[in-house]
Amino acid sequence: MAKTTTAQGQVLDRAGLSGEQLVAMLRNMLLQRQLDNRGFQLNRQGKIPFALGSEGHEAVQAGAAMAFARGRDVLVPYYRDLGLALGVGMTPFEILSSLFARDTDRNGGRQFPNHYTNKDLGVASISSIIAGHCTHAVGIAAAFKYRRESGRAVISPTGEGATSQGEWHESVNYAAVHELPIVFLVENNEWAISTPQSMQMRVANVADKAAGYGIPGVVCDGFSPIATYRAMNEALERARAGRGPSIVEAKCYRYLSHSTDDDDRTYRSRDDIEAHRKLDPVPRFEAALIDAGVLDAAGAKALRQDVLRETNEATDAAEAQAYPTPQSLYTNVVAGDYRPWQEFDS
Amino acid sequence: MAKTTTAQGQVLDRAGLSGEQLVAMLRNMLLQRQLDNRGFQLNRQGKIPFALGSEGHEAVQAGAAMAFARGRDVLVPYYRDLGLALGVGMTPFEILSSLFARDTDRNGGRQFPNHYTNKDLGVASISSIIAGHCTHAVGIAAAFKYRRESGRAVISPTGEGATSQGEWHESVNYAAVHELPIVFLVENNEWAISTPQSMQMRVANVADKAAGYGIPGVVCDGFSPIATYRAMNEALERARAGRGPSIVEAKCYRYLSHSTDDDDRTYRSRDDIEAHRKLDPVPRFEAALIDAGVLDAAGAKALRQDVLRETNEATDAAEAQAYPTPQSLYTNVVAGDYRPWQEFDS
Amino acid sequence: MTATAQQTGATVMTNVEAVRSTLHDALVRDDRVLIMGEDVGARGNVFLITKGFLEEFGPERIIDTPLAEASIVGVAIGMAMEGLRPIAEIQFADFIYPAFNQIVGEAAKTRYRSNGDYTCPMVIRTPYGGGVRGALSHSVSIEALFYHVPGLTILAPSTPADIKGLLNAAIECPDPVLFLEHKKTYRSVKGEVPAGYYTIPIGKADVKKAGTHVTVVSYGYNLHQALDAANRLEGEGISIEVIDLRSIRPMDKTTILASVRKTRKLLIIHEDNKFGGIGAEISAMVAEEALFDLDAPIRRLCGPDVPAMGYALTLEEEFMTSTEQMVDAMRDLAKF
Amino acid sequence: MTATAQQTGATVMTNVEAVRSTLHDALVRDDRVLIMGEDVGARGNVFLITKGFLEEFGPERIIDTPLAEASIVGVAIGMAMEGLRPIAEIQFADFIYPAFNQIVGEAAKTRYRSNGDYTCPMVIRTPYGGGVRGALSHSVSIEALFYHVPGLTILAPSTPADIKGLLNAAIECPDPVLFLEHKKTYRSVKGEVPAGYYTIPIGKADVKKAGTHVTVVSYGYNLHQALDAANRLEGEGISIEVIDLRSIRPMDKTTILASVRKTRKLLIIHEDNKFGGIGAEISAMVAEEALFDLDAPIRRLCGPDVPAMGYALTLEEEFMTSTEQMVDAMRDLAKF
Ligand SMILES: Cc1ncc(C[n+]2csc(CCOP(=O)(O)OP(=O)(O)O)c2C)c(N)n1
Ligand SMILES: Cc1ncc(C[n+]2csc(CCOP(=O)(O)OP(=O)(O)O)c2C)c(N)n1
Ligand SMILES: [Mg+2]
Ligand SMILES: [Mg+2]
Repeated sequence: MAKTTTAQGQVLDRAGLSGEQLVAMLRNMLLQRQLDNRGFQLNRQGKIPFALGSEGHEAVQAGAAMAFARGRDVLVPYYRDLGLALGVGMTPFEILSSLFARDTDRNGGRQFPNHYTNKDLGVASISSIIAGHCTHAVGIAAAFKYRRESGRAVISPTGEGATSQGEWHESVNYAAVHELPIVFLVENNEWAISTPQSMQMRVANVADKAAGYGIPGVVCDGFSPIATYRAMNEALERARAGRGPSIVEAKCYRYLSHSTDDDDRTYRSRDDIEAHRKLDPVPRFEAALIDAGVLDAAGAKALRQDVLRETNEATDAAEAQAYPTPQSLYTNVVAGDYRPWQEFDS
Repeated sequence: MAKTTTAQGQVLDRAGLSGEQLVAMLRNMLLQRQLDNRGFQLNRQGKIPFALGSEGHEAVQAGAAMAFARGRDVLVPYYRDLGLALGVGMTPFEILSSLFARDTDRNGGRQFPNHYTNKDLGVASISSIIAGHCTHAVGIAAAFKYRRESGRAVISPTGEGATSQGEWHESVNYAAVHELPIVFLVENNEWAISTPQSMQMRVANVADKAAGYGIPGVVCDGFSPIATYRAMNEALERARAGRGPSIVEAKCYRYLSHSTDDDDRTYRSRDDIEAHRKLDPVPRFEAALIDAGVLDAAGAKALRQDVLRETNEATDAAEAQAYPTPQSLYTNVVAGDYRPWQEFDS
Repeated sequence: MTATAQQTGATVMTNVEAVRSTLHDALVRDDRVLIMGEDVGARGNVFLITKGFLEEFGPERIIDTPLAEASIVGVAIGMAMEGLRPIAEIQFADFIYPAFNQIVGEAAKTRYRSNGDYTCPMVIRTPYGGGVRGALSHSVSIEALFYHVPGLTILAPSTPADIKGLLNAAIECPDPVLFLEHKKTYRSVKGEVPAGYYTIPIGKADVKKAGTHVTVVSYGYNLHQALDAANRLEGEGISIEVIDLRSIRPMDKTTILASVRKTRKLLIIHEDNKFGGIGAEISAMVAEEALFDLDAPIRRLCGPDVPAMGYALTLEEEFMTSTEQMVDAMRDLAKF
Repeated sequence: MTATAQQTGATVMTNVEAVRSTLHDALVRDDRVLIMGEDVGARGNVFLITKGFLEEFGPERIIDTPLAEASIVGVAIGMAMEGLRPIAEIQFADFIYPAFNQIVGEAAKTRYRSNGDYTCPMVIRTPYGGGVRGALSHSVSIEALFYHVPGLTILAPSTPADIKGLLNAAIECPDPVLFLEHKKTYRSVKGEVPAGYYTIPIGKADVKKAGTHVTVVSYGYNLHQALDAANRLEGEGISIEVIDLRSIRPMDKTTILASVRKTRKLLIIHEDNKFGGIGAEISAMVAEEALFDLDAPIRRLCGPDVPAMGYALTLEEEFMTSTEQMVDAMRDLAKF
């Protein structure tokens, strides 16, 4: 595995990733941060009614996305997976079309923000009902196995709170019994809206739950895109090789309130957040790449400017789009024209 | 702990149980076997449309019932818990009233056989929807804890197949997080109708699932009433002392088809059954008690005859009862008189 | 069913045989079709519907799932999103409740929420209904709990020929279908089934008996009783038109309105509880579209509004509408 | 509400304040009452309904549960069976689907299946309804998915005074109650609330505006629009009677029939989809009991039969019935 010595003499374990890939991960993280801020900004400006940020999850998602095999794997994301969506190929314009609920949104402006769909890229459509989509991820993995499409796997991410749901349990158990090519990625940000992990489970790690399903469970540093990449890559390779599912728990943090509708001051101390701010993966990874000589300061600055430009352009472009027509409310209920009371020619 | 040497010189570890208690467990097991046979017999005679046996579970249930504290604990049984129901105080007449669906059945002849209720004894009413009642068991335990009624605990039994259900997962997790006085007893009889354990889970023991909930999980010999008693007693004492829930897995076997509607020849080899017949807990426990001098052969015979007499008397008595009246279909929908369209005096 | 199909001959089958042979042919025809559920493998389903399928098609296509209904439906949804044609079985309709989220929250909304990017072509089959001493949890009717849900299709055919045509249509359907089989009709109802592949259009009711005095709309086990009742009344000179609904969502406005406009009287019969049952929507549609064509109040003869039929025979019989009660209701309405 | 209560004075509150203060008083009054759900503790519920309760009543009575709806309801059932009076919250009505089995299969049948040996006195509160940019999964109406179920009581009051009286009745009720709060009315609807403890009888509708030309039956957010629409039509000399259903199971036959027999015209308005919505049962009851008292077809003005309102404002507005559409429908019917 290629290792790079940082300026401080520390070794940056690249987990076999090229400089280009490392920079791509950083770019993804910068773009996440920028788009997150944009969502909250637009909400404060009264331009959109709702936004939800993934600040603190950037490294998890950039790392996991890097392990995703485009054109083969499928991602069944959850609502905090902006970085995964970007990382597997979705564009800021698509994201902003969804935030603005314009008709260029692939969901037709129907879904809440952060509920993406893009079948061409392998991004599955989800509902807001937590853990409901995990069973679908298992079904997609089952289809791969049934068709003997080895080399394909599914990523099924959730928060740690979601693992309390019965449907999560049924999903992991089904995948284990049927040895399906799937990785249950748990983005453990310590909070489920206002409840800390200890109110969701009595175990220290979500990965500890793997023992009850007879599958591997690993914990990785979710503040490090490289660590998450490594854990996800191993788990996905395992799955693609027909050796069954696993759970990867990436420990991260939710820096913002749950959403623009939430106010975390009611349940979380500022100290808790400050303590975690020191671990903020975005500046730390940028610094690490500069230290390791993968990028210089000017390159990093250019990257940040490019991401800002891209975000600005996408914002303007998406905002300029039309709303979905009222008539579009009635399409795609089922195939063809739809009325529950049918009329036939007699 | 009192130990008794058997005739073969083996030590019978009584787990602190008196001779009277040991004989009571044997009587319970003999009664289970007798009532089971009676149900299947009555079905073959065309007198009842359905029966479901617990043959192979006698030891588990006699042992668990012995650990139950009458007047304090609550049992939320599942449909295979004849022996538990008897062991906590229900009578053969009640069981047969349910089999015959007579109006002396406490359910009013409404429920399928093996769905008992007896609030006075602490036997909770369940539906046939597998694992649904586990959440209720947790709620009852939560009420004990809320009212600071220490010294009380709940037994929540299921089969091993039931642990695949999301509601079982949610139940155990809730109990663990809230440290509730409850024991999840899993009567692992190797089969869920036609599916072996390996089609339900990838772990060797259901007790292995405990690790994912941060609670103790133990396996015990479900062919031994004493071993099951010991495991259940420890788990219940722990719960009653406020030290939280646990999982007790009792390994047993289902000797009969799932029910009178099933035919296990379609999915299970006769050899599998024969091999397990050698472990049949009823004759083995009888022999062990005789060996250990707790009972002599004549006493055992008398016990068997008494159980047969009691079963016969209960059968005749229950069969002689009236059917519920057709009008009783309309009562106890909600409190008071019930119509979804209400009429008021204006 | 098409004339061509009929020309190639027909076989007499029970309802359960019709389900079985239609599933079998689908498995032969299309390798995207899988069957999944509890005890569908070695056991061949608790009604023996899939008996022998495991041997013929293997465990990859006849899948014994863990005992967990939400995942049975949810995994099938994922398979359908990925291009397969899963047929998921819920062992008894009563056990569909834990899968409610997957059916209502997920399957029914997959196409809509993704604006057509993802679809969910799957069938959920389940035996429903009472009269078989199934007691509280092996007897329920579930159609009214689902028929309000846009995006779902619900079928409930009552004869072997309709079962074949509609089950084929369900498997072909590019959207999720809930396919209800009345378990009391499994072995008690027999009929001719045309040979060869055919489908019956979803949403189309069928006039099973023409008549002029009263329109009766029914389905399931009740339909057969209603036909008996109608035939008995022929002797009294009372002519009843019996419509077999077959499809519960969507429902057939054309057939119902044409009949009601002719007979001017409507009786709806279903086994399910009355309050909020599907008869409510039928009645409301007619009250909206054909009120002035009616010569009598719209009557509903339904199961009583209690949670379920009891296990005791007395309770089951009290719950189930008898053929005599149907005769009386039809006669009353005819004479109104 | 009783006259005595009114004499002791009244306070003006919003709907959300009425929920909050009624819950608060219940916690003070009866220590068998517990509140449980997601984020009801430190967060004080996502609408701040339970804000401060954790500090006042402690974590044993204000219980933050794991994120798992089936267990929220199921654990509450067990508590209720054991003599407590739990009030379980489902954060948004859309998330009730995973708890469907516990509500329909378990809570609604506890008393019935044990023939009264066990009972289930509990309340499930949940905010429902749209018009708040909640998109597909934070906007649904759920009443039609549950109102068919014997053993359940469903309440949907729309004013602060009714919320107090019916929430008190729900907490007193010895059987399970599903208590629906339209989230768009939480802060937009204000009204006087009598001081002191009182209950409103379950199953009783309320004539919110008397009139003679058309009967309108509604509830929830739509009710307030219907009242606006009716008031506007006063100027045109059209007199609309507006009935607030308040209780969805059971429903009030007496009030509806008395009104329809007077006005001879019925318009049912609800936000939920039309096909199989609760308006169907209302219409069917009237078509059965008062068909010849009607001078016009029974009309239902409801949400369109699509899976949900979309997130885009255009889609939400298209889904929600406007006050203008109500005015038009009332006028049309009056002129019929
Ligand atoms: C079934 C269901 N219940 C409740 C909610 C409301 N809700 C949305 S996010 C959330 C917390 C989720 O926590 P976690 O799984 O840890 O993910 P995170 O938001 O922390 O990334 C809750 C309770 C929901 N969307 N679906
Ligand atoms: C929710 C639900 N699904 C399916 C069934 C049908 N069913 C009844 S018993 C059974 C097998 C249960 O196996 P297990 O939990 O191991 O208990 P056992 O019968 O072996 O004692 C099944 C599938 C049911 N009653 N409830
Ligand atoms: Mg979280
Ligand atoms: Mg078993």
